[in-house]
Amino acid sequence: MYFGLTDDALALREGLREVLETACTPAVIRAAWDGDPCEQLWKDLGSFGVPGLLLAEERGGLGLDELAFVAAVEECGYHGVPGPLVETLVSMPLASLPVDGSARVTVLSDHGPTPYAAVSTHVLDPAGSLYELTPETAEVVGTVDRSRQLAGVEGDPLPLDLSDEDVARFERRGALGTAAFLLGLARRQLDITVAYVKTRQQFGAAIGSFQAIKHPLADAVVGTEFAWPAVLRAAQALVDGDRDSDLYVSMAKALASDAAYRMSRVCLQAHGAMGYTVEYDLHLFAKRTWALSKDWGTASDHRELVAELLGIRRDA
Amino acid sequence: MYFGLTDDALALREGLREVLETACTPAVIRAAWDGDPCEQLWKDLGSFGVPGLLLAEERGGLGLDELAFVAAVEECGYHGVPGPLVETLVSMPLASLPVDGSARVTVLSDHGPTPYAAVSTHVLDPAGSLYELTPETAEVVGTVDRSRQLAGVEGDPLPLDLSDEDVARFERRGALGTAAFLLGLARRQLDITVAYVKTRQQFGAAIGSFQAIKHPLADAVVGTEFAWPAVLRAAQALVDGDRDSDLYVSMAKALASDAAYRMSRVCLQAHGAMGYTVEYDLHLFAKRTWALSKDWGTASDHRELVAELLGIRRDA
Amino acid sequence: MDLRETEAEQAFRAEARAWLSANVPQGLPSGDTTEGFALHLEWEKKLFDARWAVVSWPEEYGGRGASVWEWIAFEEEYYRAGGPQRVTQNGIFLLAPTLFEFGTQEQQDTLLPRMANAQDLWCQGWSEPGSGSDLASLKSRADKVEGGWKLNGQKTWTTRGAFCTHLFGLFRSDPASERHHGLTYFLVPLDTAGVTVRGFARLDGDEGFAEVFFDDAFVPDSAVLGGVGKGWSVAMATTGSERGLTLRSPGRYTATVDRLLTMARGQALDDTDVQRLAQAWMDAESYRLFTLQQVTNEQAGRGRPGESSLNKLLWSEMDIRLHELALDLLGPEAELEGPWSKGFQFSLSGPIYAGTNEVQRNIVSERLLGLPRK
Amino acid sequence: MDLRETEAEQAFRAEARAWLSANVPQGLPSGDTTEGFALHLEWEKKLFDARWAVVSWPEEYGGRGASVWEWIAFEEEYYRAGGPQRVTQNGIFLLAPTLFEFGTQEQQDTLLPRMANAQDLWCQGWSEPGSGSDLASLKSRADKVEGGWKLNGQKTWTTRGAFCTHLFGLFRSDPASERHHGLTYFLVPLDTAGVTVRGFARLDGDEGFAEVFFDDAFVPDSAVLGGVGKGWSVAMATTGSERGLTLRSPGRYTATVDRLLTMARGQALDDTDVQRLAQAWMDAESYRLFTLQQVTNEQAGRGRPGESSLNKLLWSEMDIRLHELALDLLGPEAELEGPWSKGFQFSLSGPIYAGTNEVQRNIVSERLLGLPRK
Repeated sequence: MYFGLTDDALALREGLREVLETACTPAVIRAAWDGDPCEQLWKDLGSFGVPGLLLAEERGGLGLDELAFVAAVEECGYHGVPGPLVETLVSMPLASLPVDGSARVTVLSDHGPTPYAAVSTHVLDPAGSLYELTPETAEVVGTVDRSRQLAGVEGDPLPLDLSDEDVARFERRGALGTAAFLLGLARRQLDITVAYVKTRQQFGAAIGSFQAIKHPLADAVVGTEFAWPAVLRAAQALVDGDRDSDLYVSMAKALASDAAYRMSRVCLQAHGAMGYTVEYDLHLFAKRTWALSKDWGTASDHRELVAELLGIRRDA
Repeated sequence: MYFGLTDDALALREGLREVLETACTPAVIRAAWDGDPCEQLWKDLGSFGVPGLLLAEERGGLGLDELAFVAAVEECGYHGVPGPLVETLVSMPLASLPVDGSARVTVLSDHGPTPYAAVSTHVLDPAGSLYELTPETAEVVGTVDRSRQLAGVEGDPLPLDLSDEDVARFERRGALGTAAFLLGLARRQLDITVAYVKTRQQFGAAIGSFQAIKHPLADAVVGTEFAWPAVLRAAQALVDGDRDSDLYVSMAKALASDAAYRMSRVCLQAHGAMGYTVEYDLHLFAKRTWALSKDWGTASDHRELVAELLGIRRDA
Repeated sequence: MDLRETEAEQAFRAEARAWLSANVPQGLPSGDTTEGFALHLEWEKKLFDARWAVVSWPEEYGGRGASVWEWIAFEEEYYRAGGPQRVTQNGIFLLAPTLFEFGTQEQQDTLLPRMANAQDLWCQGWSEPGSGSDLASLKSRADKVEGGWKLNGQKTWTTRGAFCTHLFGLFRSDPASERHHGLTYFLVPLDTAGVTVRGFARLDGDEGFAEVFFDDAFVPDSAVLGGVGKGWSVAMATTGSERGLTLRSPGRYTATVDRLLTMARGQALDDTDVQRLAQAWMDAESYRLFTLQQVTNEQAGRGRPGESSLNKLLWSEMDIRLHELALDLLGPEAELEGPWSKGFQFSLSGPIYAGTNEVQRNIVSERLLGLPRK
Repeated sequence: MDLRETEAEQAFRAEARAWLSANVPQGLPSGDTTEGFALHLEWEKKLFDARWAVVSWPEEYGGRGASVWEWIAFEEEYYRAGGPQRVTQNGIFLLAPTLFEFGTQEQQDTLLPRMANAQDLWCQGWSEPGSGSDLASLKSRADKVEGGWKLNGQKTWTTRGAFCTHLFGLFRSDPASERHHGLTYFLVPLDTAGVTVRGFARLDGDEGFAEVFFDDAFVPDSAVLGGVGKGWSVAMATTGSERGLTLRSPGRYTATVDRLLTMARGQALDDTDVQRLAQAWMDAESYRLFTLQQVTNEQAGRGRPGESSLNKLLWSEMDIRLHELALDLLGPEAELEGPWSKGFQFSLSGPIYAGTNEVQRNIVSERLLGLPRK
C-alpha cells in the first residue's frame, strides 16, 4: 500500500513549479484579464510537455496518467494559469492538435457563452466535433473573473469520432482536473494569507497570533487537506479503470469546490480591507475559485451524483 | 409604534422570576428526572395564576394575551420548569379544568408515546377529546431528557367540542410557546456559561478572554437575540388575529429552534469537560433544548411552512 | 406592543411611496465610477429638491423632521422602489449625526444645507495603512499653528474619496499622546493645498476607494469638530446610537429578499433552495423586527451596550448568504457581470468595513456579555 | 500510488472478517456501567484468546505483529462487524505505544501481556480540576522518598477510572519546576494505599468518569516510565506518531455511515437529506483516505507537524454531524434512548477530549501554518 503521488509525479510538479514561478506571475494573470491569450506562457507549458500530458507517447504526448495530471494541474492552479488549462489537457487525447502550446482548446458550453472562447484556438464539443476559432473577432462577455474570457462560438465544426467511453473519461478528467486546480488555487490563497497575517500588526501584535484569524484558517485547512486525498483516489480510480471512478471523481469535485470556496472566504476576511482591492493579488485567485467551484458541476450537483451512485433513493 | 413587551408583561415576568428562583431550582428539575410530578412547583405556579394565563377571566383565568404568555413562558424556560408547561397553558382555554396547578395537561402525540404523560393529570387530543390519567400506572419510556417522561396514553376520553379556529389557535400557541421556552433555556445556558468562562482559568487567564470562546458565543447570541423579536411579533399577530399569524409563528419556532440548539452546542463546548457530566447543571437545560427544538415542529418543518405561506413553489 | 402606524406616519409613507415610484431612476450604473457618480449626483439633487434627501433632518436644513419610525418607513419604500445605494451616505448618515450632536451652530448652519443638496460630498478619513481594526494606533498628525492646524499623514480605504469634496477624519493633535487620547476630529475640504487624493479600485474593479495624503495641509481652527483632543469620543459617541442604525436600514435587505423571491419564482427549485429561500426571508424579517425593538428600547432608555454590533453581525453575514443563494439559483450565469454578482462582491465587504466582524464579536462578548478583555 | 492489498494483507483481512462475523457480540450494553463493563471484559478476553486483542503487537505479547495497514484493515472489519468500542483502548492504544518506545524491558515484559489479556485495565491520569486544555499547569506532586515516590493530588475526567485497575499519569516531580518541566510519567496500581477513586457520570448518565485522589500514595522507582523529569516529552512523543492515529480509526466512521445509509434506505428522503447523506459518506471516506495518505507519508518520513490535529478536527466534527443527521432522520424518535441518541451524546465529547478542538486549531495554525503563538 502506498497512498500518494509517485516520485515521478512529484518530480514533474517540482519541475513545473520552477517554470511557472517565472512564466506565470500575477502580472501574466493580469494581462489575461485584459484579453491577452498569454502565448508565451503556453509556449513555456508546451516546451514542458504539459498540453500533451495525457496524450499517448506514440501520438506525441507525454503519455502520463491521471496521477501526474492532478499533480501538474494542482501546481498550475497554485500559479493561477489563465486560459483553458484543464480543458486543453483533457481534450488533447480526443483531437489531433499540436501539443507545443500553440493550441489552446476549450470546451463548448451547453448553456450560453463558452469560457475561454475569446483566448482559445479551438473549442471541443463533446457531442463530437471541433471548432477552430478566430479569437480576435470574439466578443467577450463580462465576468467577475475576467480571465475567464467567455464568448460565443460560431463556425463550422469538424466532426470527431468519439466513443461513449472517450467522452465519459473526458468528463471525469475535466471534473477531476478542475478539482485539482481548485486546490492549487486554495493553497496559493492560503500562502498569501499566512504571509500577510504574520506581518500585519494590529493591537501591538501580528494579527496571525489572534485566534479570530487562526481558527477559521485552521478549519479551512481541514477542508482542503481532506479534499486532496479524494483527488488522488479519484485519479487512481481513473488509472485503474475502476468501477467506482464516477463516485470518486464526484466526491473529489464536491469536496474541492466547497473547500476552495471556503478558503477564499476565510482568506479574504483575514486580510480585512487589504484584500478588498484589485490592486492586491489575492482576488486573482479568489475569483478564479468562485468560477471553477461551479464549473464542471457544482458541489451540489456532484453530491447528488454521489448519492445516486451510493443507491440513496428518495422514496421509502 | 412600540415594539416590545408591555409594562404589564414585564412585571408579570419579574414576579414569576422571583417565584421560580426558589420554586424551580435545579434540584427540582433533577427530581422531575426521577419521575416526580413536582406538585409543589405546580401549586406555586397555580397560586401565581400561570396555568390559566390564557383562560378568560370569566372562566377563572388571568385572561392575558399572547404577549404575556411568551413573557411568562420564556421565564419558565429560563428556569427549566419541568412538565407540560406550554401544553397546559394552551390547553386550558379548550378544557374545563382547575387552574390552580392541580391539573397538568399534556398533548396527545400522533406518533408513539406522549411527552409528560407519566407526570400529567390530563391529555388533550386536539382532534377533540380529553383523557384523564392515572400517572402512577404509566410506563415511562427512556429519553435523553428524562424530565420528558414519555408514556403511552390509554383509557376512554371525554369528547370536547372544539372549533377549527380553537384548534388552529391552540397549535399556533403551542409552537409559539415552545419557541419562547427554548429562548429561555438558551438564555439560561448562556448565563451559566458566561459565569463559568469568567472564572475558569487556563494558560494564566480566564478562558472567557480567549477569542476561541468569545467569538462562538457572540455568534450564538446573534441567533437568540434575533429570534426573540420574531417571538414577540408572532405573539402580537395572535393578539391581533392577524392574517399572517401562521407565517410569524413558524418563523418564530424555526429561528428559536435553531438558535437555542446552537447555543446549547456552543455552551457545552465552552465548558470543556466541565459541562460533560450530569453532575453539572448545564445538561438539564441543554437536553430540554434538544427535545423542544424538535417538538411542535422542527425548524425545517416550519421553514417549509414559511415557504408555502410566502408562495415559494417548487415548479417553475 | 403597538405595531400600527399613526395617521401621520401612514400619510408620510404613502407620499414617499408615490413620489419614489414615479421618480426612482432605474438601471443607474455604479456610483463608484466617475461617470456613474455624476448620474447619482443628479438623483441626489432631485431627492433634495423634493425634500426626500434627508427626511429625518429639521426643515431648515432641507429635511422633514421625520421621526425614526418614519425614516425606517422611508428607507423601506426607497429600497422597495429600487432606489440605488446613496452616494451621499457617509455624509448624511455618518457625519451629520455627529454634526447635530457636537457641531457649533455655525458649523451646522454652514455645512448641513450644502451636504443635504449634495453640493459638499463627504468621505470618511479613519483608516490608515497601519491602522485598520486598531484605529487607535493612527499616526496622521495635526500640529498647532497660528490660527489653525497643519495636517500630515495618510488615510486610506476612503470610500468614494476620489469623487468627494470634503473629508472628516481623525488626526493626532497631541504628539505626546497614545492610543485614543490626544486625537482631534477635523473637517477638511479636499481642495486644501497639501491634500492629494489617489483613487483605487475595490474588489469589483470600481474605483470606490481612495488614499488621501496630507502634506502640511493647513485648516483653520473652525475645522475642529467637538473640541481639540476630543476626537475619539466624538467619533464614537454616535456609534450605536439611535441614528447609528442608519448605516444599514432593514428596508435594504427586505427589498433584496423580495428580488430573490421574484427571481426564484420563475424556476424549478429543490427542497434545499426552498429551505434557503425561507431562511433568507426570515433573516431579513428578523433584522427588521430587531431594529424596531432596538429603536423602541433606545427611545425607552433601555438600550444595551453592544447592540449595534449584534446588528452589524447579522446584516453583514446575512447579506453574503442572500447573494450566495442568488448566485446558486443563477447557476452558470452566476459568474457573469450583473447586479447579483456585483452585489455578492459588495457583500463581502460587509464583514470588513465599519469595524470588522472580528472586532464586533469582541464587542458583543465584552460589552454585552461582560467577558474579560484580556 | 498502490492501493492493492498484498496477498498476506488480504489473507489477514479475510481471517479477521470471518472470525469477527462469527464472534462479535451483538447488543452489548454500554461499557461504562459496572454491569456493562464486566460483559465487555468477557469480550476482551475472547479477543485475546483468539489473538485479535492487540493485532499490531509482537507475538510474544499476544499480538500478530500486524503492519499498520493490517491494523487499519482489522479496525475496518471490527466496526463493520458491529464490534463495540474497546473498553481497553486507553491502555492498548495510548499507553502501549509509549511503553514500546520508552519502557524498560522489564516494564514491557511485565505489563504488556497483562494489558493484552485485559487483566490490567489502564486509565489515563492527565487532567486535573484546574488543568484541562492547559495540561502543563498540573499540580499533582511526586515527592522523592527512599526507594520510590509519594504521590499527592487529584486527577479527574479519568475515563472508566472506576472500572480500571491501573492509572498512567503525569506528576510534578520537581517542586521548583514550572509548566512542562520537572514532570514525571508514573504507572500506578489503583489499589495502592492512599489512592481513592470516585466514579461520576458522563453526559449520557453512564458512570464513565472518575476522580482519582492521591494521598501520600507510595509507588516504587520502577513505576517511573521514561525517566524522572522526562514526563512531558514521554507523554507527547507518541502524539501524532504512526501509532498516534490509533485513537480513532477510519473504520469506525465508515461503519457509522453504513448504518446511517441502511437506516435512510427505509424511509422517504427530501433533497436536503440526500445531500447530507452524500456528504456524510464523503466525509468518512475522505477521513479514511487522509489516514492512508498520513500513514504513507509517515512511513516515507514525510510526516508534517500538526497533521494529527487536522485528523482530530475532522473526525470529531464529522462524528457530531453524522449523529445530528441520524437524529434528524429519526424524527420524533430522536429523543428516545437508543444507539443514535447515545452516540450523539458521546459525539459531543469528541471536540473536547484528547485536547479540545480549540487547542487543535492553535496547533494546526502554529505548527502546520507557522503562525505566531502570541
